[in-house]
Amino acid sequence: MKYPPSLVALIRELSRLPGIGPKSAQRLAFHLFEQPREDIERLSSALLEAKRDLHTCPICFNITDADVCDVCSDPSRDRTLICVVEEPGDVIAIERSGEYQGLYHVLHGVISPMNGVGPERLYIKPLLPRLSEAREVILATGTTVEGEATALYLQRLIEPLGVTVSRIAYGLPVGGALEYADEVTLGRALSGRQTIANRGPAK
Amino acid sequence: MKYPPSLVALIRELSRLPGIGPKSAQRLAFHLFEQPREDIERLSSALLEAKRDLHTCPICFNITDADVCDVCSDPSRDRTLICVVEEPGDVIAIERSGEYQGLYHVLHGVISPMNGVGPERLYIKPLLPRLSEAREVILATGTTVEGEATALYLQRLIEPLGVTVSRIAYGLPVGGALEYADEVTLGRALSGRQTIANRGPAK
Amino acid sequence: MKYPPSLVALIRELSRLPGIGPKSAQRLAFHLFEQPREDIERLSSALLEAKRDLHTCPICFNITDADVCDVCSDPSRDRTLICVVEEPGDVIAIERSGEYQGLYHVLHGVISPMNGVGPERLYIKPLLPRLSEAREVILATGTTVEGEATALYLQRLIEPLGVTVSRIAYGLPVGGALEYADEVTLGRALSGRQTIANRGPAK
Amino acid sequence: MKYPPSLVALIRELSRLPGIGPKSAQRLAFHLFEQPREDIERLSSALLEAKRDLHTCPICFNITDADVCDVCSDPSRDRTLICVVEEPGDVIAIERSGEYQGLYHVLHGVISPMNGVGPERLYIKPLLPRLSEAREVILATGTTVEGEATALYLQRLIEPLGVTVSRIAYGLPVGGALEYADEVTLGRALSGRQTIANRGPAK
Amino acid sequence: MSSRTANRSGIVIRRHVTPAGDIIVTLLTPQGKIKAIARGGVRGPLSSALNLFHHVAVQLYQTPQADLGTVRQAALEGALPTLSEPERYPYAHLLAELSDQLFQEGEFSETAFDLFAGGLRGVSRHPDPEWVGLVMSYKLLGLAGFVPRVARCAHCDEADPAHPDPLGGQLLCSRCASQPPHSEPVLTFMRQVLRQSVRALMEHPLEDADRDAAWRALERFVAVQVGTVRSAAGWRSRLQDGLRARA
Amino acid sequence: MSSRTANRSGIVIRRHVTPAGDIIVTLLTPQGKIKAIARGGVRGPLSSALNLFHHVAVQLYQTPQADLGTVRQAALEGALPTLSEPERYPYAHLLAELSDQLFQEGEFSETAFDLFAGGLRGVSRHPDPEWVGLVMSYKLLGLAGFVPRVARCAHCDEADPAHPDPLGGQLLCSRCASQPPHSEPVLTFMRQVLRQSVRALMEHPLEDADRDAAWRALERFVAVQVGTVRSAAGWRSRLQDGLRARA
Ligand SMILES: [Zn+2]
Ligand SMILES: [Zn+2]
Ligand SMILES: [Zn+2]
Ligand SMILES: [Zn+2]
Ligand SMILES: [Zn+2]
Ligand SMILES: [Zn+2]
Repeated sequence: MKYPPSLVALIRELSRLPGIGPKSAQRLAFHLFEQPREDIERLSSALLEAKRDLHTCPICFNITDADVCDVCSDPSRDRTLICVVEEPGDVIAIERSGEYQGLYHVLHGVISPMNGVGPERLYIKPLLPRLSEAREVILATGTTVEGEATALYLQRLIEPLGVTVSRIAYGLPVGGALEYADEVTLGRALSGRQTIANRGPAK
Repeated sequence: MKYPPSLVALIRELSRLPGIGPKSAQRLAFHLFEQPREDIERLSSALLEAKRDLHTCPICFNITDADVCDVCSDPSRDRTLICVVEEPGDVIAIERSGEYQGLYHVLHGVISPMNGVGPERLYIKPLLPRLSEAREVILATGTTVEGEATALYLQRLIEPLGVTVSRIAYGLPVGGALEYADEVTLGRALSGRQTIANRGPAK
Repeated sequence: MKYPPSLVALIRELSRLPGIGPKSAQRLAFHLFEQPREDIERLSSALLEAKRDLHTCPICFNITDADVCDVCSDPSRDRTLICVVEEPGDVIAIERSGEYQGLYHVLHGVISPMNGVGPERLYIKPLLPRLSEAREVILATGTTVEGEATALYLQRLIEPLGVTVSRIAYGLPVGGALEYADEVTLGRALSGRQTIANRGPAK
Repeated sequence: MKYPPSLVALIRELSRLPGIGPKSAQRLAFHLFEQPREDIERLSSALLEAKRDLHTCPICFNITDADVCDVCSDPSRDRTLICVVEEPGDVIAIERSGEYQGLYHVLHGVISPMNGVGPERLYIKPLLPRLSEAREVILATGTTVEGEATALYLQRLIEPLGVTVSRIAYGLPVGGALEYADEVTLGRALSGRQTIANRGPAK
Repeated sequence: MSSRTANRSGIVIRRHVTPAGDIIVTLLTPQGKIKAIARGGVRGPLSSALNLFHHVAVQLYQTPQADLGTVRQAALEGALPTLSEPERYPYAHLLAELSDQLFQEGEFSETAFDLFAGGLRGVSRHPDPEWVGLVMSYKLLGLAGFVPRVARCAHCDEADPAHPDPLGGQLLCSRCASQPPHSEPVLTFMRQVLRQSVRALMEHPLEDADRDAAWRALERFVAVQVGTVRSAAGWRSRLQDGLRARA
Repeated sequence: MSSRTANRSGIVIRRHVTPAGDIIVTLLTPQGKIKAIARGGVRGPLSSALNLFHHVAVQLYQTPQADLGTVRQAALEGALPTLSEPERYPYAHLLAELSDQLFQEGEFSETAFDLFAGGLRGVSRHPDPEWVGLVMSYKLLGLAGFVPRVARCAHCDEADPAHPDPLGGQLLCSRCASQPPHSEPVLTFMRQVLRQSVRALMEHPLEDADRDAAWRALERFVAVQVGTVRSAAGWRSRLQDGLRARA
């Protein structure tokens, strides 16, 4: 039995998506086959429209459909604070936490020589002119080895410019028990402990 | 921060796909954002073309882009043998095994009242006229409770018509150890054992 | 900090058990520390008593605490049927299925030249005298390469003796979807299909 | 078939252990059956000896086989720093991190009214006299709701005594991606960020 | 020491396979309803045990970060293979779907588990599985607090109503009703079903003709009080089913 | 009894997170290279242990149906946090990527593991991590059987070549060469690197100016003999890096 070419093409395109293995691509294709035409057309249009409308903000490299992204153009944001993250998804995660009122800078990756990603492949150069306005840069890359290496690289780069550089806290996630934390996390959580009540008369 | 509407729309459409949770949809959307325009256009076209070209075979309800599917129109196939399966993907799986030369009949589902699927929602009625030509019907629905129930239903339906009805073998998968088989599988594997050498002088 | 030697010893002994991962042994040790003395003594006794009381049945090599195992000494069992399995655990699995009324023979392993296990290391020799009483021998070793090799070896050995030899069925395990079955299993499940209703006037 | 009682007893005792699933207990029992007698006796002795030799340190309530535990009796430890943890396993985890040189205090639990555990069920009272020597108490109970409640309870208790009280850091564990962190953890990781390089002429 | 693994034993009342090959199951256990995922399960040995209506012992692993616990091990404790038979299958679905709707996660109820397990066993063995399905559905509803009013008219509160309530599945008085009264056996059944023991109810099944009325009342009552129950197509299968499964 | 779980201890040489939140890791262990998946791992406690360059003990679960074994538990046995420092990080990548390319799954080699682990420790601690990276790369290549020809010209087999081989990273005689000869220290290094002990090599590092030539030879040799090694961008980072990491 030969498979219909348009089925083969669809399975091939779907299996290019990240995290979609060949089995999943086939199941997705069959699923799509069973959907009404309008749903397929809506998905197809959503893909094209997203590609047409979306681009990176020329200032912070977040995703936007405007000239400048929503955060960069919001006058109520604290423009002296820049939070450097790996991916646009991290901006969404931080915004959802509701704890942050500054600006962002999206690197679009981490330094990873074995994946062929050096500093020049990230949006590091456009960060430097932004620092003249900044009071503090928060390095909020992930706490993986790659995220940490990227943070250390940026620290070395920014430090001489006289801007305060800070690193997102390592520690126990909320809801965590010590016994599930590995010793590196635990060591960091201990050394990063926060005083909550002071000794002495001043108290 | 407000998300760009075309990003929101894309995430919404992607999260409608089966097995794509909201987190995965967001990651997929960001991944797609990073791909070249041609790739997106190719995926988008593949979706539309598959929907335009593909339909079910009017005889066996397999997926095809022709009037009649590749199996039904192949004169070398044994037309007295019909293998009834749940989904088009099962046809592909059986074809890959290379062990089968008969025809198929795709039900497009299994009977599952709690999911609102009764016999009338499956392609059971069009199977009946095909039986006049058949010598044997192989019930190759899955060995889940739902697949077994569908097979029993079909058996009751077909039995009175005087066609041989057979059921795909239950047993140990190749590479399996007994201790990992549950007792239902094991009981079936024992009662379905195959004689490989006969006692007696005839041997 | 040095760990107390008896704690270290306990963790070491526990981590020798199969299926106990690196984190589990320590957690188990601390858990045991918190249990009342009687619980520990009960576990310790259960270990020693099991080792003291249990041995293999001299007939079928199943585990027993009696002279002859429960199955071999049960007069209601069909003594003309012998099911050959790899391990004592397989006897329990088959008994739980409730589908079998014959006797057993436990090989205590499979032929595996790579691991230095030849036929002489298994309880094959004591099987032969039992065959004089038998009508059928069911080879119920696993469907792994080693289990299959062991079954073929036994078939060659038993066939000339004029006893019916049968092999546990290959096929889909309960709960199996065709789509996820490997091709070899699927081919076997199709070729080993069982007729459940016959065509013809007698019906 | 009836299973030998000593086998049943062993499986029952093993399945009481935490982290031993329903399949594991049986596999463990059969595994143990195949081991040489000496191995079983060694495991059995390890259990009894651990139970006989180990007890809690009368000062910090860590596990020890000596009058006073290894940490409490080590003159090189910083005796002005006390780290309060939930369980003895936490001491091992922190020791392994190599980042801590002070003493411990093991509560043996957390306040959990739902499970009937009030402060009086924990080793809180014996902590108080120890505080006269202390400069800082680190509350290193887990970041679960119960661990947090226990830390708050201790803070209220200790604060009036004029000792510095600190809390283990909340934040991203090593290997954490922002995107997968829950909002609360992310908010804490941002607000608890650590300055690593300062702006200004002093630099 | 709080452990993130827990052993639980219960009956699979829902099973869903994702395209990624994960099995998502809902279990009814004596400790309440549990939803969990067996990642990649459809390709592994968990697939056999985690089948609809199977009674399984599972080892669950839960982290605070994940919504769904993970099934690590599963051992079959009991299966009822006859539930796949066409004359029993729809009623097993009905009891499972009703239980899924009626009992919430985290709600400890040994009684609910025992009632459901008993109902499933009855459907699998009893020569009249439809009758078991009808009776046990009312029993499950009653246990969850959904008790049809049968002593007074559902509209006007008049005593001793005897007419069908075509919208709400309860009873109406002769003034409020638009349909002729229920037959005496149906009335007795509706009045007694939550009072009598299952055993007593099993001994006096309704005649075939009367069952339609009882099923219709049940369906309306569930639709109004509980919500959509898709096995509805199943529970009336005796009326529509081409096979006429009941002998 | 054959078990489907196995405990292994090794160093993470690759880590990839799928959009579904699974972590796919490649471990180099004394029993060979292992690739395994931690399903949903990015949301759970495995995420911390399964980090690049971490030495971890894992419990693996393997079924014949699945291509990839599953990581069930992971305990950190050792981490080298300094490997994130810009002057060390590229060389850790280089050694990990080389090991991934040079050693195959199922190939038992305690020596390979020890050599790699020693190299990583050296990169993490030594004041001259670049030198460790250069020496250990040659050592790994040598162990895997990739030995540069240094006794005879790579083109014409003439004895005692001394000139760079700009394509193949070996040595050319004066007739075949188009470039001036290597400096004496570079020549000595290339001739001795696979003969001398790591300890001896560590004691006599090449001068900064000579290293470029040695790196270039290594890069060409790897490109021709082993294939693309993407950390290549990293191992020349000292030439390009705006930070000039080496003090
Ligand atoms: Zn912007
Ligand atoms: Zn067709
Ligand atoms: Zn016996
Ligand atoms: Zn102490
Ligand atoms: Zn009324
Ligand atoms: Zn030459």
